[in-house]
Amino acid sequence: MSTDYRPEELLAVTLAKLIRAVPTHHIAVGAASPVPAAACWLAVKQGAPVRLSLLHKRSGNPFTEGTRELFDLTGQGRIDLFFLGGGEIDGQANLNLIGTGAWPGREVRFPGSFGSAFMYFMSGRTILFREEHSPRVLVEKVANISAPGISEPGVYRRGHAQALVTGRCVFTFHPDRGRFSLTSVHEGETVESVRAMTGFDFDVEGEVPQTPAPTAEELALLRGSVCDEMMETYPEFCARVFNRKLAA
Amino acid sequence: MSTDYRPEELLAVTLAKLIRAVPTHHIAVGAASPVPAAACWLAVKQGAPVRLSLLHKRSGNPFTEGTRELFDLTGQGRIDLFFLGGGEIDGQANLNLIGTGAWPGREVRFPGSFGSAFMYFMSGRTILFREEHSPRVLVEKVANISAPGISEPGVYRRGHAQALVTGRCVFTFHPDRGRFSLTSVHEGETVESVRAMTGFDFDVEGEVPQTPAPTAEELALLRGSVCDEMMETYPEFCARVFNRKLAA
Amino acid sequence: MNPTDIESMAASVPDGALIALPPDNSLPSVALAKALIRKGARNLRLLGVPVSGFATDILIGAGCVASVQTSAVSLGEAGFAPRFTAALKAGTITITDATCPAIHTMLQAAEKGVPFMPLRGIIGSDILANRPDWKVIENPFDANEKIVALPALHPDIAVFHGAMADSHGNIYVGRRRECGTIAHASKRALVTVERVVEGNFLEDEKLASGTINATYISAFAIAERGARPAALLDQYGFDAAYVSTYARAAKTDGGFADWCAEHVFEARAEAAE
Amino acid sequence: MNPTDIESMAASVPDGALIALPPDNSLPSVALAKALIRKGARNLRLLGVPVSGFATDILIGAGCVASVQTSAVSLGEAGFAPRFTAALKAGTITITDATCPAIHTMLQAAEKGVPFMPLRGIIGSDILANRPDWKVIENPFDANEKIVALPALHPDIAVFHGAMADSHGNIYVGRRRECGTIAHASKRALVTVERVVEGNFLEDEKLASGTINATYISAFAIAERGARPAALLDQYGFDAAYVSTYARAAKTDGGFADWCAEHVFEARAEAAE
Repeated sequence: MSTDYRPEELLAVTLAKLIRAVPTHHIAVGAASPVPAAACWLAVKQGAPVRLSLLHKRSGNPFTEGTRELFDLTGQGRIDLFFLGGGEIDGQANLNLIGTGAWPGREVRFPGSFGSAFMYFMSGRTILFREEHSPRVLVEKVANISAPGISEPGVYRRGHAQALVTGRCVFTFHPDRGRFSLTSVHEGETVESVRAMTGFDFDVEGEVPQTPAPTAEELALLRGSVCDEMMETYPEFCARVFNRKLAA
Repeated sequence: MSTDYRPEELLAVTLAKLIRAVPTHHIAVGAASPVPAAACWLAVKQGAPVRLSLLHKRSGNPFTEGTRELFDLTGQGRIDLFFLGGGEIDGQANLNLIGTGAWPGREVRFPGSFGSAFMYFMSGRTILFREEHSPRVLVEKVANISAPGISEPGVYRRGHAQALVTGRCVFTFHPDRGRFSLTSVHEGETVESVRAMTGFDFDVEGEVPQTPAPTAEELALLRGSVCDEMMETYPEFCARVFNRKLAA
Repeated sequence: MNPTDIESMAASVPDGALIALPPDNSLPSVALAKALIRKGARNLRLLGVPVSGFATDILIGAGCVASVQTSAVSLGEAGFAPRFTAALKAGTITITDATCPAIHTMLQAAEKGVPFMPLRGIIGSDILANRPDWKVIENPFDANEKIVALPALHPDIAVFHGAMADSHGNIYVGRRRECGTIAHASKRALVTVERVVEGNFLEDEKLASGTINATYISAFAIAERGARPAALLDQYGFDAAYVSTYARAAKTDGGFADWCAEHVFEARAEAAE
Repeated sequence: MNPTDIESMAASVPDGALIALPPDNSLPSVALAKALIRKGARNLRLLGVPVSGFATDILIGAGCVASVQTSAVSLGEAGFAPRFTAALKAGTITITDATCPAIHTMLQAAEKGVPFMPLRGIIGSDILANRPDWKVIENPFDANEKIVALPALHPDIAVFHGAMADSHGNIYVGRRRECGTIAHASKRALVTVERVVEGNFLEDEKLASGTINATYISAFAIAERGARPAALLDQYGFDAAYVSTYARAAKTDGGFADWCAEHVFEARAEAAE
């Protein structure tokens, strides 16, 4: 069984479980997020009554007020879940999409914060997703904070990170103490191997289980109806992961 | 000559002169304002390079952002001239569109302020227009201020009343001293007859001329191409004043 | 999303709800106003966006309304709104006066999820003097300027009439985009439409720009000529005769009662036969 | 209003102007960006609404740009913007970072004619720490809440590409209505279009909702496929091959110069023949 799925499939299945763990009415998914998009479609195909707003859907794009509408919608409290990543992510769930070195990224400049400095506060919750799990990405303290993981009293904040999913494990975030705990490790990883590759300190509570492998049903959905939905927006991802190509 | 024109034609011609007296790029004209609308069209037909936004034009209504757009446009400083009236107007150019008696119009309730409490501040200038010229309308002090004629320092104000045109005369407003002066009296009126019918005190500087009667050219334009433009929006006005009826 | 019945839609409106209504030039659902009268709605708090017209006057006449927040109440060419005027005189309703852009601004604040928005003007008006819920603050970028801060306004229910709904519950309102802002700002949106058509307006480039996404729509019901006597885009015009007949009848309590019996109750009973 | 020539339009842009540009998914006028390069524009201050893409990168590469205010600079699937990255490293441009809704909000404040608007979020981010022009104020309706106040932003010139213009200078942008906000907020709007058609879009109910009124448009010029490589509504798609060719070429100064000679100068010379 262990080689029967691709890493992206494990990640999509894992994200879908996090989606379904909390009542979720509406998810927005940004550009360049094929794995989160696959996870959302999987949750839908598994029967979760979720509305998906896929920001870069070419035909039938959900927004008719321009790019502003996503942020307004989130301000209104209508987005229960958003996905964010980061060039750096630290142990307090701070995100750095700006760059390393002195402001504004004198060492390595990343593209920029996009809407993260708003979405991270105003979405019902956020799932952090970054496949690369290395001390370079998961740092003790980000060089520059694009969006903070927690906020001081007096700052309106609707939600926080629910979890951080990487290519090696799943962390749960605890906004009350501003720290991650290790929830599960993917096949082939251990608490120690994760610790060695993580720049920040995190909590371990008891025995840490292995992240469950995708079931045959989950894989069938992913490779079937989920892939169908994703072909238009993410043709390269579908070709690479699901080995499906658009008819010429 | 004196009976060759209707009162509305004199008023339209008089308003058109006030429009053309100041460089004017863009005028917005509200509902139920056929005389100001006629004046605007007359100025256009006389060659003034003015854009007209007629708020209640049925076909080709200029706004595509809903009713908000007029106020945004005015906030941007793009409306040079607006017309306002009032159930009561006082000597400081305060307008009352709310009602008489205690707030909110315990004696006689008028429809309400509409956008006056914003437009009067943010338009480049305002021409006040009210055909009825009586002590009931032109009062010493309005019972309730919908929109003030002048503002204290520290309140952003782009413009003030340029003039008040009534069925009897033309007043000029002086925001520096917060008072009207009598500019001209219509045929058949005198300074004394105007004073007798005006509830507020106003200034008289030297000899007050008669409001010039419409010229033959002005009347030809009004009854011709101006009427053509107004038929769709103001059919009753065109029938009554210009004796022109829509083809059945 | 499937259409609901207009009477069920009216039944879902609780007494006392804060209901946002566009005026007679911007797609009011007169059909739902009539259904609310038939249902016997009580103590509604109406918000005119930004002014109030025919639908507000008939709801007041039928005793459904406790208060109105608006920038004006008028039947346009047909003059003063008779039931509003009578109820205000009788003291059976209260009015909270605003000014048009202030109502838009309070809804835009709700639309953006901010607690307030500033607006210029207003200072020196008795409207402000009678709005303890509006505040004058210092412009944070210029200590010499005073400016009004308006609180976000979240209506319980947005009510309007669209030209059509699609299979997904998207609503086409064309250029009357302020209906979108009302829907965005409100907790629920109840919408009547002329008809339901197959497909997805969001996939049609020409329709998409005049479409309100189903995300904001709680329910929709078919009501043919549901804006009447108001106009519906290029589909039907303003029915001035209907309004002036109403304006004459509604000058008295009895005249309104007769009008209401004929145009709100009998018309429905006939349609239901 | 008659169309102007795109080179004259570019000539009307003064060096140092603050220019608002929509990103690659929202009707950028790449055609006008190329004309600005040909004209030798200098010291432009670019504003990404709310992010920056291809047009920004080529303007930077050609030495036209002094500064960029934006929420991100990226070529999307094609990765980092190479000329932006190189210029930032070389210190030949400065960047002022924002976050997407903050840029929308600053433009909306300009659109409404208010000096500022509040926005939630942002506090605790180093973006705020590096924006002395943004202020944290007390929510006037809740002394326990701190909130960011953003100043109104009035670009000198809005630049975008519409699908078509009509005889009156109204511009059709369909659902990409943010172009309207940019035009409303800016002192001038310079627009390229695919074509000019007879008539008045405001009189066509289906087109009106996706139309920007000529009131806001200073000039328009015809530029076929003027958004390319960006997509134009349902008319043509994103040209990923064009962008990845560019991204490879523009990794070096020389590669960019060659690309620019071929795609900005020669292409125009051929078209003019």
